[in-house]
Amino acid sequence: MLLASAAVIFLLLDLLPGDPARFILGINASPDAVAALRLQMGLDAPALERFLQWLGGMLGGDFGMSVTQRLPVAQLIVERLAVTLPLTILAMLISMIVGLPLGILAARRRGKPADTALMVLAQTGVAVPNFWFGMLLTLVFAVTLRWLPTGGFVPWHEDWIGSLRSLVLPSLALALPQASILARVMRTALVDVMGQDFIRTARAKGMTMDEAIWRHGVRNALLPVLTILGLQFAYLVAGTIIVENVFFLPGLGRLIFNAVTERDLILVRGATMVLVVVVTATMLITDLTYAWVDPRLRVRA
Amino acid sequence: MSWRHNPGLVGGLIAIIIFAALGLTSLWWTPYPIQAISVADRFQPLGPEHWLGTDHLGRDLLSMVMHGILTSLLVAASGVVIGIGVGVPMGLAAVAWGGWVEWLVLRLSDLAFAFPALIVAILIATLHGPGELNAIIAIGIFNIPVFARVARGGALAIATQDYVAAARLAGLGNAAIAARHLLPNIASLIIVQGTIQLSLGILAEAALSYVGIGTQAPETSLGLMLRDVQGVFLIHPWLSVLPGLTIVFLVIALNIAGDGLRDAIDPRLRRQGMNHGAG
Amino acid sequence: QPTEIKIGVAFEPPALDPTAGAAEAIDVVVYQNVFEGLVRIDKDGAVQPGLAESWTVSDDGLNYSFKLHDGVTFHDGSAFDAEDVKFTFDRILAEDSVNAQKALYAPIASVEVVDPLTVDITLSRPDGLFLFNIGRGDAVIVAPESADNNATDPIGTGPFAFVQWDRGSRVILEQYGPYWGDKPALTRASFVFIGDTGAMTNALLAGDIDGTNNFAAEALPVFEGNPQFKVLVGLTEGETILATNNRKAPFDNLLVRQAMAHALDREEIIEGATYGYGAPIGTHFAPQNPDYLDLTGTYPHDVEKAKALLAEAGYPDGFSATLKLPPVAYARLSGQIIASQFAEVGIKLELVNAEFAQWLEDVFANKDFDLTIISHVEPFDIGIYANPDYYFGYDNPEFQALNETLTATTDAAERTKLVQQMQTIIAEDAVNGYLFELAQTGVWNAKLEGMWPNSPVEGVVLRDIHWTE
Amino acid sequence: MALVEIENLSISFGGRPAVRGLSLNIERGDRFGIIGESGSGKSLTALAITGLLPETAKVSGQVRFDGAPLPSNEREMARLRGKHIGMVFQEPMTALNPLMTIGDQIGEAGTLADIATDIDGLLQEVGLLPPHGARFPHELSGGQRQRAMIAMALASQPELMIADEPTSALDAITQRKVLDLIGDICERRRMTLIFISHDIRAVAALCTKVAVMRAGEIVEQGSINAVLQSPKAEYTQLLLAASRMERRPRSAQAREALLTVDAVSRDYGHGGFWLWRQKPVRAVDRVSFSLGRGESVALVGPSGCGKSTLARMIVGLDSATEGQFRLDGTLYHGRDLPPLLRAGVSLVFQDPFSSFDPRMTVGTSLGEPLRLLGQMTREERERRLVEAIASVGLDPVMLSRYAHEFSGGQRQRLAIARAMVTKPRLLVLDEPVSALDVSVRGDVLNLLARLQEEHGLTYLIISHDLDMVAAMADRVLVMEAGRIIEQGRPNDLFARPQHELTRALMAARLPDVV
Ligand SMILES: Nc1ncnc2c1ncn2[C@@H]1O[C@H](COP(=O)(O)OP(=O)(O)OP(=O)(O)O)[C@@H](O)[C@H]1O
Ligand SMILES: Nc1ncnc2c1ncn2[C@@H]1O[C@H](COP(=O)(O)OP(=O)(O)OP(=O)(O)O)[C@@H](O)[C@H]1O
Ligand SMILES: [Mg+2]
Ligand SMILES: [Mg+2]
Repeated sequence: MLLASAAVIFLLLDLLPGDPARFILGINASPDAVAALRLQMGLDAPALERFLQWLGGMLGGDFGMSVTQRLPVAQLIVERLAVTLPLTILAMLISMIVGLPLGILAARRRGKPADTALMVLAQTGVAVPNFWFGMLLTLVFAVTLRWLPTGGFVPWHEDWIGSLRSLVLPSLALALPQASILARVMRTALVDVMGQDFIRTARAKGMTMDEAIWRHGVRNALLPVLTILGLQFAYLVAGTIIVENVFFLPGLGRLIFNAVTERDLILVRGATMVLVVVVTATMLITDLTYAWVDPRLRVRA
Repeated sequence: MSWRHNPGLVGGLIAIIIFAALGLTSLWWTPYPIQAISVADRFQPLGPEHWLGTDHLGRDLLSMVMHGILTSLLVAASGVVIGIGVGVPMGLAAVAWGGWVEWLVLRLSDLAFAFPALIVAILIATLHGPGELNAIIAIGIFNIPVFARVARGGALAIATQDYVAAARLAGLGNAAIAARHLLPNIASLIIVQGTIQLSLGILAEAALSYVGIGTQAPETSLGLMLRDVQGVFLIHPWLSVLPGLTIVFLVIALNIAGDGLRDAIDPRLRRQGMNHGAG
Repeated sequence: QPTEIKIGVAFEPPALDPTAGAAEAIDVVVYQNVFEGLVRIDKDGAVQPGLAESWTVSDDGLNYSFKLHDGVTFHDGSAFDAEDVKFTFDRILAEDSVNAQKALYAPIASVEVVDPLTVDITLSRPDGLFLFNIGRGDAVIVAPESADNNATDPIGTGPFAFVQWDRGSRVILEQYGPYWGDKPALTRASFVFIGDTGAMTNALLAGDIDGTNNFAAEALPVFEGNPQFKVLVGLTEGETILATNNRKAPFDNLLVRQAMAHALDREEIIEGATYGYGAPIGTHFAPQNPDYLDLTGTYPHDVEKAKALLAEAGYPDGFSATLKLPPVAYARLSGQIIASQFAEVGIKLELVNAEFAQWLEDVFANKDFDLTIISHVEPFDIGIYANPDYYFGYDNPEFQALNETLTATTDAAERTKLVQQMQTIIAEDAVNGYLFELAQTGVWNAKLEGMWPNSPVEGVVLRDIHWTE
Repeated sequence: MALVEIENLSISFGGRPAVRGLSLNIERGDRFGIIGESGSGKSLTALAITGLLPETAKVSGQVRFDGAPLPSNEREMARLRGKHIGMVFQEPMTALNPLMTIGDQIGEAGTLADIATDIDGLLQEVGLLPPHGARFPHELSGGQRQRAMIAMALASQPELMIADEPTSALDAITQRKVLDLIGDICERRRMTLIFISHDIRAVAALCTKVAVMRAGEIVEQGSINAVLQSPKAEYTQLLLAASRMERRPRSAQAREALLTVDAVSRDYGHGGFWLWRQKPVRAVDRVSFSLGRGESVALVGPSGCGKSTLARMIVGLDSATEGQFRLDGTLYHGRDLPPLLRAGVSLVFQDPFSSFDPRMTVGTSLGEPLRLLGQMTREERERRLVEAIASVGLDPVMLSRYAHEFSGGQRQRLAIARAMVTKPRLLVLDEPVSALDVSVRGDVLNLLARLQEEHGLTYLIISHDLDMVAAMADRVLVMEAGRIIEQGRPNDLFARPQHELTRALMAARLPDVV
């Protein structure tokens, strides 16, 4: 699976037109300076050899050197992950903290005004492009109220509170559509579970509807939600590319974006691969969690 | 179920028809030609001459929005067509043939899932340069596994039905079964998912154009309009609010229609709740 | 009184070694701040003493003898001397050099160390721009011990030492205590990378940054009436041109080029693409330069005339062509406006947007383009018209001869005459469409002083910047 | 005073009445049966007693429990249920929370009723072992789950137990055991029971009183003996008649073999990937028998013993892992059955609701198998379809309708018509009537008998309903865990069952009413 992804990435990128050496040296550079740089960057070896080298290197944690930044790709990626991962996780937490209770509330008040209002809200939340929402958020909380920075990022080791503050608005922007989706999925799942026989059984045992939902319903409803959560993490990781641009955060998404425009193939490759690994790992974790929560999926010893 | 009992579907559909009509009209008529630049007329407020005002190049905003809706819808719809065209046969084949075909389909869609749409778009943009086509392909690729999974999920349920066994008894091959029995019975599922993907496609197009790898001038799309004026947001907020709200309403209309369609076609589908975030 | 500053810049440098990359973003951060050359270009574009406190030139203009400052140290503590100067120039000229402007230093025949504080440089031919060129970021003096690491850990002799680079977000510089020259007012400066205008606007308004040297003109009205900010309007060395592939039909036809020149409405382009801040140019020369000749009237905007010329050239119904645009706002905007203006005379332009690397490859390496829009930010670069292999492919022996004479001439009055003659030739030949000189519109906190309004060379020079009150 | 008094209860959904003016008294110690066809309002009545009606239901009338009207406060009502009423539902698969162990779920019921529960004791009382308490529902069989449900209902030591079709999802043997268990427990604990079923014989075996419902109304009620012996309402008489099945006289001459099954086995690989693959399950294990021309052979056995798998192989839907079949002299292994022979064997499916594609007209569905016979003119096709549908007693006009426009019984007729359209010689019937209401079963069986006579058909009938088998079959094969363990003529077999399983099956038969 990962090998296939690696092959796809490499194939795509090796076909890319554009010469990184020329880009680095700019429009007035002489052809021999460009040639010298090409040689220095090892762009002349045959493709297969480069692919195998790259693969081998990655297994040993060596992703090669960035051609434009002249630094180990691994180091660049790790630095950027220190922004992107917390951002994604924070967004994930926010969307869960906001989305799930609202979904439960809506399911409980199904058909009542509260439900309608919440679902209208959720529809809107899904429909608002997150970069646009980000712009509105900065306008209100950073420019007008000055509660939070407009963007940028302070490294964690310098001032972790500051770092956290810089992540608040971006993760809110990221979280809005996801929270809306979660609320809707949670509502649907719970409404579904509420109609199931075991809820009736629980009520027959002497529980009120609320108790039954709380003790039996929510946990069962979380199963479909879990699948969505796994997918969402993947989308969030991708969504960071845009939000990082709006808030000028030094994250992995922006790294890839810039690396592509600068034709820094080695960097794009490595970073894309890491992204794919993160996404795949999330899927795997989701599956494992699923099996852990749902005894029906546990492997029998 | 009668559609009269489904105000969401009706409202959503009417809104979509209005949007689509606005977009289609722009093919042969807009109040002003969308490429007519007249710097002297820029940043006009709303008024009798330009109903919704003009942008930073003096173009008529109503014309731009009309055309932008068309582009956004076209890009999203083409993405859905690609997704259905490739994904549904994949999903059906997985069920009808089973075995290694199914394995392959599942792995392929895992692979496609692992590449977030935006990354695909960025990679394609570097290959072919930015443009609508790029957005269409990226959104299409993103849609493929979604439809493959929905088709497979739906078809799996259908395949256990006795009438499929009856068709096999009647000597139908895998392909005939997929075409005659599986496909018609999952069509409603596909339509519902199509509406959802359409709305996601519109958001994705907006995002791609916003970061500069989607639609390019002199064409226009709602996302591109937002990109063009993001710098003057504080001075001329209307220029951002208009396309932004258009996107919001368009997506809401599609979602509501999709939900309504789902309820109308089969209340039982509600539980399937395939819903993905935007890429 | 604060002594720190945060400056917003649009592009993050790919690396920090100005001698091994062309990106303007490198110079913006390090030029004259971290690194210094033998001479220094001042805010008016004049050559001033730098690490060389004085120099003498031989009468034939071939020998330069530089007297170096005493007591200069690099930020790693090592001493600066003539050996470093020799190393620097040898490195630029070496076979495997990756210096982007190697060609500018081609006239250098040899560099000799006379004593630790004296260096002689011999040229193979006289070069009127030699002193200016060695004052550029591409020729800053580096030390052999640290040169290889300058991309990530720059070590220079400037008033500010590199502290850290948080990739993707900022570079921090700090005042270098043992600096040999006058102490700057600032103790610490951060360059914060903010790619988009909206974000930059917000950052300025929220006080996250104290200023930016070049802010998008479209959003300037936000700050113009605001007493907390000052807007500095100046010009860069960037001649923005509608570059035309002179090799290719129909652009090899002078009538067609003249028709295109008449079709351009410079005022509208400047208004639309730069919000009126660009300065109109009629030739490839910076208007702030004393030798500039105003040739904007050569081909005034005249749709009828343009149509007539096209008909005369054999294109009564116009023709179609592509306009390839790099990803910079002025090019994309001008492109749209020009397409609309050309449409009026019957020339249909197809806009092709490209990423920078792609654009460089197509336009510069493969010369595969009809028209493009780009700003030539190199100072004093009219000489490019003498190179027939240059991307726009202008081949005029008369112009080439004039250029030869010019490089060999050191007399100022004579140079002015020659340069003006050259300006006129290319203007009348309508080699390219001459649009405007790119403006520099800085937005700064109102309490800041000492910023350069113009940009005779690329760079944000911190030396004189200080807070008032 | 009666334990439960229902007075003039009406329930409706969106204006459509589901229960109409129903009145009932259930005394302490009664074992009260409610029978009636599907949708007659039995479950709603039970739910009304427990206050568990869906929110969308509109209710009028009064329900009193132990003399007091049901509390309107949700919490009080819940506690009343918890303490005094135990419920067992029909679907053992879905009525338990899949994410909690059985023990925890039983314990919870006790806690809610403030009773210290002896979970192990309860499990033992319903015939489970203490280790079962640590299992999750999916780790138990259907019967075991139903026992767990009963244990759960007992945990609060209720006075009233309501069992809503507790056994209709179970196989015959398990059904009998569960019914007996409920009877025993009521006896032992002196509990009042409300037992809901559509099987009149189950009610007869368990209850002391009965109410017969139809279309939301009680058409008759009284003591079980009175109602069964002298049914007054026409509907009750109908129900009683349908529950008896006549035995048809069969000739018993030896016949030439049409189909020979020769040591056939079928293994199912069980999930996993190469190395991790679990041991394959042998669903059919070296089965051999033969079918004579014109013979009716029944295949009986408990759920999961491999009956359907065998049938699927015979008709060519699946292939044997080992062994072979011989049809009319031609050897095959399953899917390799050649098209022309395929036309000679047909399968009738158990579930009439899923055996027609909802998006096709019945005519199109019926016409599909005709392609096995090669090219055919339009008229010929048309004629074949009309002939087939007429032979099952339906109007050819119905060919242009869709499947959902037919009732279950009609659909099963259509399924038979589809099987007949190629004029086959062998018809495999996989539980052809078990999904049908009792009242239409007889019709379908009569139809099958008629067709056999008219066309000289050979039948392989799969069933777990011994009464139906006795009525239809010349010969019976008993299957267990993939093997044929016993065979013989029905009368002999039922009179002197040799094998333990056969005996268990016999014992599980509910006594005939009357
Ligand atoms: N939630 C509901 N909404 C609408 N109608 C309902 C609902 N529940 C039951 N009904 C209707 O009420 C009628 C009686 O239902 P009920 O479940 O009591 O039937 P039943 O006799 O138990 O049938 P079965 O033997 O199939 O369980 C049916 O016609 C059913 O369609
Ligand atoms: N596709 C399959 N994959 C794996 N195991 C299967 C499959 N189909 C059936 N089995 C197993 O084979 C065994 C026999 O199944 P079969 O359906 O033939 O039983 P049956 O006798 O028809 O039961 P029922 O009366 O419930 O229909 C069961 O244990 C079942 O779990
Ligand atoms: Mg019922
Ligand atoms: Mg079966």
